[in-house]
Amino acid sequence: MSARYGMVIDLDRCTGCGACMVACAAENNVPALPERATARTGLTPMLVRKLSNGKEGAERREAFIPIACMHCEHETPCVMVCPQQAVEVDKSTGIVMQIPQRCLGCRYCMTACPYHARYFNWWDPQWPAGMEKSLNPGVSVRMRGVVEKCNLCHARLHAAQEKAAAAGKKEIELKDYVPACVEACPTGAILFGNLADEKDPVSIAARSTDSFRLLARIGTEPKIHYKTTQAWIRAQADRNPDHSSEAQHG
Amino acid sequence: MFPWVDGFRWTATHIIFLSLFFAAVVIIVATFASAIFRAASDFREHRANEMCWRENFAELPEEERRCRHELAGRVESRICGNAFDCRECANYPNFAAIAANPRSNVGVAYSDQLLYHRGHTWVRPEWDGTFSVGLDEFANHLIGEPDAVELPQPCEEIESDGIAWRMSKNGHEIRVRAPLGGTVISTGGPGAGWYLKVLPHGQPNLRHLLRGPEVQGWLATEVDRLQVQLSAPNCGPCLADGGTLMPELMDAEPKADWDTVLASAFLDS
Amino acid sequence: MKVSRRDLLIGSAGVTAGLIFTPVPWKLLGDVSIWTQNWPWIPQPSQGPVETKQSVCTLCAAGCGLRVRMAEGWPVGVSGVGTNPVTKGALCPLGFGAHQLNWHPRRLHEVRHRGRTSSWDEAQGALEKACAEGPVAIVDGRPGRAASSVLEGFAAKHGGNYRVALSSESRALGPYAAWSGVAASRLGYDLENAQTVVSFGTPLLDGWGTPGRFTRMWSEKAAGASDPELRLIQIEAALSRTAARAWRWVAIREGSDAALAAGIARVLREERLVAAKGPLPQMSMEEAAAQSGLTGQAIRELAHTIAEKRPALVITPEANPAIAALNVLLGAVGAPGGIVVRNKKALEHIALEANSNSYRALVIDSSVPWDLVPRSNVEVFRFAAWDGGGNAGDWLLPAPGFLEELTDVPTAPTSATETYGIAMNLLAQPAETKSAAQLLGKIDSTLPDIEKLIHTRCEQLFQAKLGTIHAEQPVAVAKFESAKKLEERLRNGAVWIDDSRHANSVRCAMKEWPAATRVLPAADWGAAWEAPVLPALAEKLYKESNLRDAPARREA
Amino acid sequence: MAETMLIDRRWIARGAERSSTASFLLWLTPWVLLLGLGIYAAGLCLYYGLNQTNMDNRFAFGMWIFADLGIIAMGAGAFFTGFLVYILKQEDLKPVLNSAVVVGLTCYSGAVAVLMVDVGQPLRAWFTFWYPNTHSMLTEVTFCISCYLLVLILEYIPVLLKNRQLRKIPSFLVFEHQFHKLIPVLAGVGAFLSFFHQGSLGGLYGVLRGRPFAYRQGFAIWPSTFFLFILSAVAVGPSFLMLVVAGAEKVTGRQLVQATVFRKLGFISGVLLAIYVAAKAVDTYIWLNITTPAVGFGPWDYYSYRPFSSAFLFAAMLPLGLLPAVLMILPATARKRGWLLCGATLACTGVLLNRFVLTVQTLALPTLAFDEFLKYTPSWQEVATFGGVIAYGVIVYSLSYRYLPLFEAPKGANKNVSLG
Repeated sequence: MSARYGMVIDLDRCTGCGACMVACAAENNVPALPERATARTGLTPMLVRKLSNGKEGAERREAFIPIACMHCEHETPCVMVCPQQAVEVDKSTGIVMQIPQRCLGCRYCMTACPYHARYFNWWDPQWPAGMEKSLNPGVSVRMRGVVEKCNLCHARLHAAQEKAAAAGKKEIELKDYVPACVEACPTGAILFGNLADEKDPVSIAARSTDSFRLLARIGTEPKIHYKTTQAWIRAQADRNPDHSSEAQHG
Repeated sequence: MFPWVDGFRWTATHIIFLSLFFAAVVIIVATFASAIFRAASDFREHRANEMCWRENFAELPEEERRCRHELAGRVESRICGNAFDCRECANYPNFAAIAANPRSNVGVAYSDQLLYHRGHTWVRPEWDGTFSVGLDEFANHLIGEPDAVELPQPCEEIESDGIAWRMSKNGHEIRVRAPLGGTVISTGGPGAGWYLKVLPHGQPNLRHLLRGPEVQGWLATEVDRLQVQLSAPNCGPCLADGGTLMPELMDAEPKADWDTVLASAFLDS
Repeated sequence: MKVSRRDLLIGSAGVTAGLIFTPVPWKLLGDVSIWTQNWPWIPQPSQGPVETKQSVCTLCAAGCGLRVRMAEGWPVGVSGVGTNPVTKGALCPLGFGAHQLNWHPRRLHEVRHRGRTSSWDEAQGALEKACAEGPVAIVDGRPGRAASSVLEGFAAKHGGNYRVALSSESRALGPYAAWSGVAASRLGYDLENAQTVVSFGTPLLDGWGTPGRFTRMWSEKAAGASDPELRLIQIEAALSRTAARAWRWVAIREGSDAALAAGIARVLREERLVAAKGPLPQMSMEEAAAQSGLTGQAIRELAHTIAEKRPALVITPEANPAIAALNVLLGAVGAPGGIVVRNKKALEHIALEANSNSYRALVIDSSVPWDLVPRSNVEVFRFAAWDGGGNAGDWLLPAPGFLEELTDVPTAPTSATETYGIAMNLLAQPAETKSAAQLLGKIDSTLPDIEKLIHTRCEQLFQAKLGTIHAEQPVAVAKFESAKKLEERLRNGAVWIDDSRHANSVRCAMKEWPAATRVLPAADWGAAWEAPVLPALAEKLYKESNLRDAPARREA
Repeated sequence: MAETMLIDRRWIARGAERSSTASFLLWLTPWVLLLGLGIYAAGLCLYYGLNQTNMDNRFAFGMWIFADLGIIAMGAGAFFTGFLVYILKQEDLKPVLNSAVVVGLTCYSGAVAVLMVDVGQPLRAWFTFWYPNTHSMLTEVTFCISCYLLVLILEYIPVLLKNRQLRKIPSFLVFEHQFHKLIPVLAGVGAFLSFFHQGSLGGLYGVLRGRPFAYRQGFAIWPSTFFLFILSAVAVGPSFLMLVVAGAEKVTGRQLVQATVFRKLGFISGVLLAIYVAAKAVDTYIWLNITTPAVGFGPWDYYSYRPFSSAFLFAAMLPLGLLPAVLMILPATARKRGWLLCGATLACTGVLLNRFVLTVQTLALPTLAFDEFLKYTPSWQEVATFGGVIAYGVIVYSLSYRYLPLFEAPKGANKNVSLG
């Protein structure tokens, strides 16, 4: 049977430390960029962003939200628009795969993604002399001029599959497949598992009342769920006009 | 169709999209190819030369497409529509019946024995059935002694209204049109007074060539135009009474726009 | 000529048309696109098999459990150790990029003397000369290691002084030491049993102490709950990471912590919320309210909230008696869920005094945070693996980098229990580097060598029969048949923890209410990170995203 | 008229009046310099990568895409005039036909050139033909544009072969003669192709359900912007053609076509523009009241960010939509050249604004609740590359005007004067 890997991220537990970002970069051989790089040209397949309730002073509340590819299930925007099938949904896992070797770098998928979870390699990937020895085996480095994003640590899935195959099993053991960010989170805020499995903790959590998805009304059915007990954080799920019109202007 | 794409499956959109697209490609390529093939076959069937002439003729300004009967004064004004091929002209006999009323004093000599082509060449039937071809006085006055002459080799074929030979003077290339088609028997040159002896295939039809009063009228208009072209811009023809052309005009008036003059004189584009 | 030109044109057209039907252009296209995928300047990761080693992180005193993935003898990734009972698999964000530190462009590869390239021999000569001429202070950043006793031993034999650069966390325990007479190095926070934690600007959720120890606990006992098992009250002027996630954030005026503490103390005492006797702060409620910017009512409610759910524990980022006194008031010192005394007897470490001009020279071990700049005009020998920029001192001596040095890891400053671990040198130590202990050992060959010291310490652990070794499964020390086996376990990344509870009563004698001292606001980089440089990938946090503020440039 | 002033006389059609070689070169110089700068800037982008631009992960499309959409909309005059002349037999538009072909060719080739710089891996551009994703509007665009560019090149060949020296080569002349007879076929195919890619360029943004500001419902696989783009393109194409010819007349100081041709172009443009504005109004109404609220976005929220106030929305429809349409339709104004050209200018501006809004504003607007409004200014490399394309267009058009019979109507018309 085909799995549907996804996450439930507990925003109440996220302290915004950023361990997931660094762990992700290390796992996926994401280079550190030249001096000129900014928050808008960076390469952060996993990105922790700051939320606020828009108030100031003692009334202000802040929280943090990790954003990675949402692995949309329905009419996946990036897959629909890619002119040369460089993005595709893996039918057996539900993972949205980016194929950098086939990518033209037209960045149409980036404009299509409402979550801004896709990143373009504006620079050649480079490491200080010798540091390439510390690159993670089994994860090829992306060349300049192509788009990349979170592919749920595909190398780890591959390893788990090989392990299962060696043991003569069809299904992988979920404990063998833990994405780097999930592993790194010091508060265990990221729950990872198979949404297709009714009994899997992640699908139970995804069905719970205080879980939600970003921009769910657009209808792309992301497989990354969020969870909070705070009303004001929940309010950030959709773009509520009257909220935004007073909070967002600069 | 795309076995190299992982997990590619034919869908309706593929079939519609690709068939439309490739249909368009095929049409485009086919159009281009057929144009090439048609052109090629034109060359094979010797239509090319006449087509070139007709193309050129179509591009000529009106005053250079005057009907011979207008030149002869038989009719007020008439533009030729048959690339000067009077054999195709339905009205030719009717016009030919009208009495000519040529203009006088042309200012350049011509002979009634010669048949003239609008490209300023003349044709003279010889006793042996061949035809001599030469440049008329007007052309001689313009060019005088050409710097170089590039004549066809004997036994080479020339076609009516095709390029018979090339000359150059003061860096201007002059392409002289053949008044009639046939095989070149022998070649003369500026000195010889004639340029080519041509043996036509079968009985030549010389109806399209100018003769008698037509020549006079034609040369008159040619001289008029020459005057306009040689005189300073924006001032009409001086010596409206004609007068005689001086020889070696090209040397005498190096500053003039000879490019245009020669093109219009030798019916070149 | 005309014909030939035509032939030429037609011919060339034919050739171009024909070319399309040959494989040439297509092959060319394919090769070109393959080339774009393997540009020679793009590195290829090794394909070698990956083996996993377990160890202890040595980048700060916290000693987090570390799992290192190695390929072809090089570290290709680090992660936490889930079985470590303290960190429970957590690492600080910087830790995850640490395996690339050794190739950091600022890595030191040569001995430098006042900016010029020098040699070990010269450095050694200079140090010997200094030792001969007068007292030398040897500054240690992480006391209690095998290396520390080497430094200490050298100091003792050569009329030098062994000094310690205490971390802010250790300094914060100073006041209790002063009041109780128990060495600060024996005190720790019993967070596990606290029910209310009042933090005066301490980055508790941002790497304070042992990263992961408190955060894990918080996420299990507090996160998201409206009435959590563990109440975290953050008293801070700015909305820090910890303040943002705390159960309550009390926003006060910058630097008015002591005033608020005084206010709280008054309420606690006047309203009989605590039994304790002892001095009262002079400051009136009105004054406290005025300074802190809160209303008297707010302060009163705060005090009630603190007293409501005990044990309550107050934590400050720095030594701050005026606030520490609250713990005395709350009876948190020496009580479960408060500030406890660890079993093992430890020596009192003499902190490096502010003005150290009385020495002939200072030898600064690589464990000393780069930011420590002793106000002194004496000759400084600083060991470091990376050049943090700025205060280099006279001698800059390249020390072994991450995973390049065999060392043991003693108890973390904030820990409630004694712990012990061994960090193996998973990488060969570069020839051009020497640790302070190694250099001193070269000067005086009679000094003990670290390997042996570790043996003896394991021997002692084995003899004491206390505590548990935490590997995949925890095993009581008593169960081990030999010290060798125990050491082997530790060398494979297991950690020893003294989980035997001992009630240590502490009596705090506080003459009068302490005066306010200035408290520096905690930096955004709260993690007790001591390496002079950050891992290259850390820039994802501050340059390629807006998550954190860029760390202060040290070049200034 | 002396030889010395016209060194290139022999290449200029006989009898055609052209300015002296010197002044022509003088006119070309600045454009050549600009083109050079553009090529240099593009070179930088290709060599060092797109970090030379000011685009970023959030503004993944920048000035270049706007330029492409704008240029191609303007170039629509080519296929539409061809369609009018050859398919609908509007012979009286023949005089501007060649001109239209040149404009189209430069617009399309220029746009394709910029696209090649815009993508991160130009050497893999052909992958689109190798791994086509037929659901993607961009595939449609790529296929059609590359195809139609081929058509334009072929359509340009006969114009080129009309050059005085080239026609002296019989094979060329004969080929031109034969090819000219088949041009209508190409005109038909060209119309078909550009119809689709003008549309799919609109679809490009209309399908982005992740960008509710751009997202539109539609028929079958095509969002409404697909059809609006076609309409606006054919509406503005003739206007732009008119402006180009008028510009040429201004520069050369000669009247190149009769006023009636302008009138006709203007009228066609105006009528189509009016239809477009009407359709656009309906579409906007549906979008504001149904499409956008359905995905939890407040339509007026889009316009609450400076400078993109709702004035933008109405500007594109009324002063830059309806007004020019009226100007070009009403005989009273259309008769006056000034008003006509003014209308054409407004129309072009309006469509350019529409393209700008769809490309740039879409990316500037926030989607997630915690996004903020983004700003972006192109780097000099982007501007220079764009300028290079403009210069390229001017140069090609000037050369074509000088050496090819762009406006000289064929004299082949055989007017026979009957007897007497």
